[in-house]
Amino acid sequence: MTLSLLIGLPLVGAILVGFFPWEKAAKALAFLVSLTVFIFSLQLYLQFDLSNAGFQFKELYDLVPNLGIHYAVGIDGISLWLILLTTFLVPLVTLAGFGAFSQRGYYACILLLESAVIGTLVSTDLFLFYVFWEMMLIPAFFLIGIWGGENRVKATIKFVLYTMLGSLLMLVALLYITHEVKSFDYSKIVDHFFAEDTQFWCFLAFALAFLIKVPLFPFHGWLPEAYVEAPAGGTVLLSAVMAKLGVYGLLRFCIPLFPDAAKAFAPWIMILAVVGVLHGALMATLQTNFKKILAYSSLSHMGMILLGVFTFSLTGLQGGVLQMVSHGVYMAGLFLLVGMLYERRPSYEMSNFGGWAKTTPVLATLFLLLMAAALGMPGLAGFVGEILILVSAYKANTVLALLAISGFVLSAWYFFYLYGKVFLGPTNKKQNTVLDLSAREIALLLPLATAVLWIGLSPNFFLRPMEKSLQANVIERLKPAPAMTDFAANQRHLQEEMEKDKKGGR
Amino acid sequence: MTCLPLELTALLPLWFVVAGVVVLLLLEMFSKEEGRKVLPIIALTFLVLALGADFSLLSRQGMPGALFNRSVVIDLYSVTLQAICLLSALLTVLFSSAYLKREKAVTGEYYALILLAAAGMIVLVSASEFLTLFVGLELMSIAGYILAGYLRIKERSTEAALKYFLNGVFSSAFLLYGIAILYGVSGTTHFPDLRLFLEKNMNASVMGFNPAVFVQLGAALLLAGLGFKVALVPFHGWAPDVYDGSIAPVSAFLSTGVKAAAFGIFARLFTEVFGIPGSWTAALCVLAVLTMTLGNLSALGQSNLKRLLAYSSVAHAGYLAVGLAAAVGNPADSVERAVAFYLLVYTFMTAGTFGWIAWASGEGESQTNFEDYRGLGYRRPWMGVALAIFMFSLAGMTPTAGFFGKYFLFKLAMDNGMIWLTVVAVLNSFISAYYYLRVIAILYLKPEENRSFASLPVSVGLFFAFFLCVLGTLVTGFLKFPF
Amino acid sequence: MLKLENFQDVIYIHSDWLWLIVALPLLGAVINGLLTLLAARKVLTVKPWVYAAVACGAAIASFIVSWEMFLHFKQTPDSPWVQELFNWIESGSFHVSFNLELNSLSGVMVIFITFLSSIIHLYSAGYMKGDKGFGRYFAYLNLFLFSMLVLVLAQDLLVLFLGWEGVGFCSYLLIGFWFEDGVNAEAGKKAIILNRIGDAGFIAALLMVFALAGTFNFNDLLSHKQVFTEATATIICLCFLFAATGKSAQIPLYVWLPEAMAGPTPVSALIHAATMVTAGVYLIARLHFLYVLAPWVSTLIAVIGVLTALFAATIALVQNDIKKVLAYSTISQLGYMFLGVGVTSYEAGIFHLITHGFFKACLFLAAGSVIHSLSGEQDIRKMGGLLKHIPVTSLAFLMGWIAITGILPTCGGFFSKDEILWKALTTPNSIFPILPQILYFVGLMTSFLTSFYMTRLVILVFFGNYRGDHEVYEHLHESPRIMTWPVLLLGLLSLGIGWIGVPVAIGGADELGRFLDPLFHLSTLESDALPRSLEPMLMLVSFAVAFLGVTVAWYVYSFKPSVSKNLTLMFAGVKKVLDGKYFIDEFYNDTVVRLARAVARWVSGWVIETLLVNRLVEWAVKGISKAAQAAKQVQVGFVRVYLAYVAAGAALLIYLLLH
Amino acid sequence: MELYPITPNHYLALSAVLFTIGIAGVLTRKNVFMTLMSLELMLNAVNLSFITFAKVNSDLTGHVFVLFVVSIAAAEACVGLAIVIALFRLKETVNLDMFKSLKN
Amino acid sequence: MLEAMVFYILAAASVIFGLLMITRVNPISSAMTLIGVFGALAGLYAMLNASFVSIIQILVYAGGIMVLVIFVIMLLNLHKDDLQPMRAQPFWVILALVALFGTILGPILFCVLPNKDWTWGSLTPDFGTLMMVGEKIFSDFLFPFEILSLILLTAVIGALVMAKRKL
Repeated sequence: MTLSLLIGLPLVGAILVGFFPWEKAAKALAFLVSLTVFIFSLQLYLQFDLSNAGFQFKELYDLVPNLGIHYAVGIDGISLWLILLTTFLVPLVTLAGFGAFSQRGYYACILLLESAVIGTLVSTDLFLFYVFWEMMLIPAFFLIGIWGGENRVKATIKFVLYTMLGSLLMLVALLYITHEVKSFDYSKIVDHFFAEDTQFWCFLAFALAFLIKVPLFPFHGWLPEAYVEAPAGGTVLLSAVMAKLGVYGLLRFCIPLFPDAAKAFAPWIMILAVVGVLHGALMATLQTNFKKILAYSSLSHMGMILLGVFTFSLTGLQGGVLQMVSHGVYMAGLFLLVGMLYERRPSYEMSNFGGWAKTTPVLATLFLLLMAAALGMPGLAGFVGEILILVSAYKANTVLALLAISGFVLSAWYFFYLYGKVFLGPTNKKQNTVLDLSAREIALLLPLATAVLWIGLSPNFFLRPMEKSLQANVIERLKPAPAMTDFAANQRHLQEEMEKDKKGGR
Repeated sequence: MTCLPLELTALLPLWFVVAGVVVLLLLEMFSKEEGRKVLPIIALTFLVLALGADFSLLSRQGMPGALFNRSVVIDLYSVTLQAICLLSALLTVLFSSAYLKREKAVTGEYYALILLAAAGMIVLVSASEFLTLFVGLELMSIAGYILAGYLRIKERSTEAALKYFLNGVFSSAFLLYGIAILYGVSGTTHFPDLRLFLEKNMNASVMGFNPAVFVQLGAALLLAGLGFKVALVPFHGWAPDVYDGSIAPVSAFLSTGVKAAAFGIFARLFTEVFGIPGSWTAALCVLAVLTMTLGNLSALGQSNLKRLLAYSSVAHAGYLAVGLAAAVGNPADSVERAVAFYLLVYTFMTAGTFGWIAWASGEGESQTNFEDYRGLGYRRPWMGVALAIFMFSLAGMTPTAGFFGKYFLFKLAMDNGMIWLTVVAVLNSFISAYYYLRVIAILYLKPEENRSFASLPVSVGLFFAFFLCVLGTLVTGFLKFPF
Repeated sequence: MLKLENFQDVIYIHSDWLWLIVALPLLGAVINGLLTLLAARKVLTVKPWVYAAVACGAAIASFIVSWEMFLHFKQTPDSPWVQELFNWIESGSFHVSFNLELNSLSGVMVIFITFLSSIIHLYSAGYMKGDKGFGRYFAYLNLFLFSMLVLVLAQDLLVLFLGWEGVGFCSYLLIGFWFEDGVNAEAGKKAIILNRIGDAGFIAALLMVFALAGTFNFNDLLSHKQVFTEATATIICLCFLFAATGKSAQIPLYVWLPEAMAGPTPVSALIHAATMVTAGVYLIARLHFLYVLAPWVSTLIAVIGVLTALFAATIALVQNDIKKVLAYSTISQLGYMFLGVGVTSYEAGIFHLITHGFFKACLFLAAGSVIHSLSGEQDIRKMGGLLKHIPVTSLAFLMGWIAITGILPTCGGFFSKDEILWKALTTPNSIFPILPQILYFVGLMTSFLTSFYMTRLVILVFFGNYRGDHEVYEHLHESPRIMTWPVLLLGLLSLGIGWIGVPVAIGGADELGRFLDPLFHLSTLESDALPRSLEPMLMLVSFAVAFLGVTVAWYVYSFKPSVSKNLTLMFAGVKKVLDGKYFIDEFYNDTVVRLARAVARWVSGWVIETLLVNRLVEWAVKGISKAAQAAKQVQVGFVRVYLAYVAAGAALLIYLLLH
Repeated sequence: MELYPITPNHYLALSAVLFTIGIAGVLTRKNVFMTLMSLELMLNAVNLSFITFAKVNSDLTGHVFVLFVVSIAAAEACVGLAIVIALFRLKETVNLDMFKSLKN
Repeated sequence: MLEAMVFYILAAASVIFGLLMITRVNPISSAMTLIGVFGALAGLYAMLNASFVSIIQILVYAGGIMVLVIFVIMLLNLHKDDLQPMRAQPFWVILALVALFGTILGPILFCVLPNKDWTWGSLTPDFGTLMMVGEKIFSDFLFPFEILSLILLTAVIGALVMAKRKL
């Protein structure tokens, strides 16, 4: 029941907020709801069974019986942290919105998005997964399209179209595999063996959907505009939460469902990932708009995460997932801070800033802390995942790992450039009126700062629960399974034969 | 009502509708101006009665089956489609009442015609024999011609009527020719007998006599005739103009009810009669691809919401055709189920959108361009959300019902191994997403001059209609269906 | 409490309290940071002395603790004290635990660092008096101390890297301490970015080490030495060397250090002279067992060191900013240390590290006091004759001068420098047999230059007549005691510090050497090229060279100023080159930086982003919209055309069906 | 298909010819009335084949069909003419090519 | 033999009248020719033992519909440009030919009809009489017949709506 409540609470909350008669109080209500959801979600960790690699908190109901579509949910060590990350960030995002937005719709959208995201993370029925997956788009579309910046419409349509293209092709693949397996049940599908070319095409279709969401390097056309145009909260949800779902999708579906194809594609994706790391970093060095710098840095870091995931080694995978969490935390913090800067001076151009460390010391200090985390300062969040990823990537492919390191140098370049331009240097007259962070803003940033330190100093707390699941649900799947008995081998052989015949027949 | 003969009870919806027609005409004859207020209420009453009869049919075990010497068949499928058509008529009446008041064109004939068309639809979808089919089709169409040209003082409306009429008669001639040939070769006009004939002779060539050729010619002409009714490319020429030219509520009716009925019988023919391997599958594939692609591409360039919707309804006919193309090889009931479901969803969202246009376009439909709706989403948030929901559903995004409808249809194609058809369909719905989303985006652009949308009232009936559409669009996907 | 009969207990007790050394400064940093922020939010008002008290208290406390421990540790120098704090990262085969290790090397370093920083904290209390960022300053300083101690005490490469990055970050903060002046901010940025470039090497090395040995723990690495072949060791050591050149401002990454002088002077003394910049030397010494496997790299280190020494010294000849002179001299002294560790005489390197730490800190603090008393003036051409105005400071400075030039034998850097030169000469080089001699002579030349420019500095600042502005002259005053006393203390110490390593050759008991030897003796190449008896003679030689330098400088700058003019006229070209610091900065800007920017702008910005990512999509969109325009044309509006469509469609269908 | 004796094929061919004449008329004439009449011609051509098939199958359904078609044609004609009148009132013309306010 | 002659005469008449119909300039005259076609068809029906239908053909078509058409044509006194002769626009002519031989005629003549040599079914003497047809209608096709009444009603209402002055 826990998971259903986690999906349902925000959904109901969204409706309540949407119809809430007093516009003023709506945001408070939204905050309360999201806070409740977070507190409630902690129970997931408390009751999580570390020894169990499979799905926990399972639930199963019929949805469309005559098509075998079920409402089936459950979580394992991989989704656990992403869910907690989401539930942890949403209250902060809501709270952050108080300053700028008072419409009900804004908060309703956020809650709706939270519900969809959690649904995506917990569903173990592929149809249900797809439903939630695409349901995310709607609130995101509104968040950017209504509360975004100047040319928000272009940005939001671009974002949704990019994402839809991917997910529609995924739909085709979904139709195909469910047609072949005759079931939407994850466990059934994952145990089913797909022929080589089926794997090839389906992997492509699925991966495209997920990689666009991440985004991986050549598919990031939507990212700069969407991240820049979205309101602070929207950007946080995009970069810290939704981007992670792409990687989650790869971990949960692409790799275990189509292991051979995954292995075949891994080198290419790793190359793209490294190119993404460098490209994102280089692009970031070119920008004069500091929100864009963050956007591109996010691109670069996501490339790092994919690099780790596609090493298919426990260390790399754990590094990847941990990096997802920490990236979520510090990027959320940075984007929220950017939003606060924007509230004080509505511009993202660095030339309009300077010397803010003098007028807003607290803001500057927090920014510095989160930035240090993003830089991979040891002892803070960014470092642990990065080193794990790099170590395993080095084992997998020396050259790529060494190239990826240069992203580490470049990040220093653009981040310190940003910090210098915005917070250091001479202060200009106009900003003497600027106020430092309010109690509310500090209150919503402190948890992030704490989390950054926590992840950096005791990553084991986060690594331990995911270890078994990654081992069982990802790595084991990739091995030429011992479970595949002679019988299965024969079947495989027969299938290949049939394929040949078909080709001959044509 | 078991005491009554089955003929009466099973066709109760039809009788209710006809009764409604009579009452309306009498009222029109003998009532003064103020009497006109009740006209829509009368129409609604009878439509609701008919719907109730349908639901009672749905709820009871065991369907009557063939009646009137097998000229009609009352089964789950036909009853469901009747319900859909009646629903469409109901929504149309609701949208019309406010609209006609605004245009000062309230007459009893209008509602009578809607009810007559509904009667035609009921006959059409429950036809099990070509003559009944033809009669029902003509009843529906003739009422449709008039409705399209109802606001005859407007050139656009009358021109729409003319175009609709000429195309209609032209293609029904083709339809008739097809029927004639099929009748000639098989000697029967009943669907079940025809099916038996086909199964017996389709592949057998008895001493130099190869009926397959006749059947194929007949099927082709039949396809042409029905293709016109459901506006498949290249028989679609009339559709955009008619949906654009006639008044918005009528467009809602023509693009949902009429199309639903036509598609209903279309699907029945190509599952229960032509549901055996034949060259028409390929033809249907071609039509489907042409329709989807042309519909979506021409919708892309539109700047007028009404016209955009007209094209989008063409495109949706294409998606339905995908399902029909996959009819052979899938069990008939699954095809009919998918088609009926899609038609239901499609009725909700398209009727809703046309009704929205009827509401928002203002006096004399003066505002149907996107630009006219700038910032409406801020002034009238709920109406904005309503349109957004329709658009998302038309674009086939989850969790709206539009997605489920598309899913079931494409699944048929996939189960039939038509991967490429599925890919084309999916890419098409990707293209369509662009213009639907753009519509929503327009609603939330900052309006340059603050036109006040406050002057657009939402009457109770209108509210109810929108509520119905939104609700249907949202929840239909999650309902468990009787079939 | 020290009267425990059983060493094990002592070790047990004390190794348990190892964390205190690093925790105290951290605590100080946190307290000061919070106080500062609260004060900034006007939540409470904090008296400046509170900050100072907290910071100095933390530093001194940690010094006392470490001293206390060191005393006990000395009794069993061969058995390191290890404290396992917590298990940091554990993932599959990747396992890192956060341990602190107190062995002879780190012990010496800890004492050295905590002591110096305590003094400099005290000094800062005076120097930074009245600065707006008083609390922030001390917070940063304590944070730096924490990182530095972690770096030194780390038992694990990854933990060491934590400290390594931490000190870099703190130096960024402190260089840009007065950030409202854009120049300072720029300097800080330059420093951290160059350090980062070095750190890339560090990380690469980390990856290789882990790939080979599967651990980062120094002791495990030591025990798994055999997994490193010469080739791998060479590559790894190269990477570490690269990192070290970044931190320790050696060729090629030295350019940030001179600009780092933008920070407050105590910072320059502590971070950019005594401690942080020596981290590179420490790293190499810590990894001696790897470097001994890579003779090539050791040679390279020696060469880099000696070149840097010479190179920086020549630039120092013509600098006119008092701190810049000291900065370049720091670079050159670091070069000496590199030379020392390069010829695998790690004790010598560390020895010089310590002595240099003391006298350079003394010089910087004195210089700071000079600047303070001249109310911010840094240009030596506007000084002169300060000896009588600020006697104490001048005295301290002169002590430092003696120590660095080594004209007074047995004082200051005399022994350490001499040790390095001796080892450089006598350690045979398997790759270039001739190299030792070259190293030695370049080293000598450098020591000549060193004494020359230092003397020049001393004369221009303290002797002759005052050449500065008048109003500055009015306010000319000696610095407060809180500043002068530490300086004096440092001066005295820097004279005496040499005695911890009096060479055996002249009958001394090389305490430091003997103390560190067990750690290094395996990886130190035996230097038996020349008989030990030759050492005193060479000492004389180097003394002579230093003395020569001093006298020449004295002659040129105090008796015959014309000579310097003529010299500058004679070697105008050389002067220009030296003034331009060999135009290395410009060279970097024009090559590396510009190249990077070009790549970013053209490859990334244009080819990939614009063409590959966006243009393709735009083209696709254009294509679709063209198709859309075409599709619209189908709807011509003539009903007869529609009828024709129907007819044509019927024909099409019939042909499709009748194939 | 020889000229004699008269087989159903002759009738069918005739109906096909008439039908196509009808189509040609519809496609080529601009005058609404011509179009309407051509449509009537098409319907009649179909009727002819209905009657023929009725005789072939010796089954009266064909005749019934024709009767229905005739009456429906009458209905359609009357509706069509009504529409034409309405349009003529607005545009003062019956030239089909003049009715193109709805396009693209 | 006689039958054949009659058939050919009627067929020729219907075709010729048809061609005349679509080529006449004046709608009135083409209406007249169309009546000719109907007449010929009525004859053919009679030959096909469809006595009742042929009578209806004359009554309803020639007597009803065409009169209506002519009335309307008279009612709207047409302009010159409505009476202009059929200019041969190449596009349209080509299209017409395509439709002509592509759509119906070609297939039927060249690939459908050769497929079967039809034979007349055996007929009862009263085949096609009013009696028989009536029986058929009121037994098998009762339901469509009822609906037919609705169609006529619709047509009446439609004509009313479209043609009446006030709205």
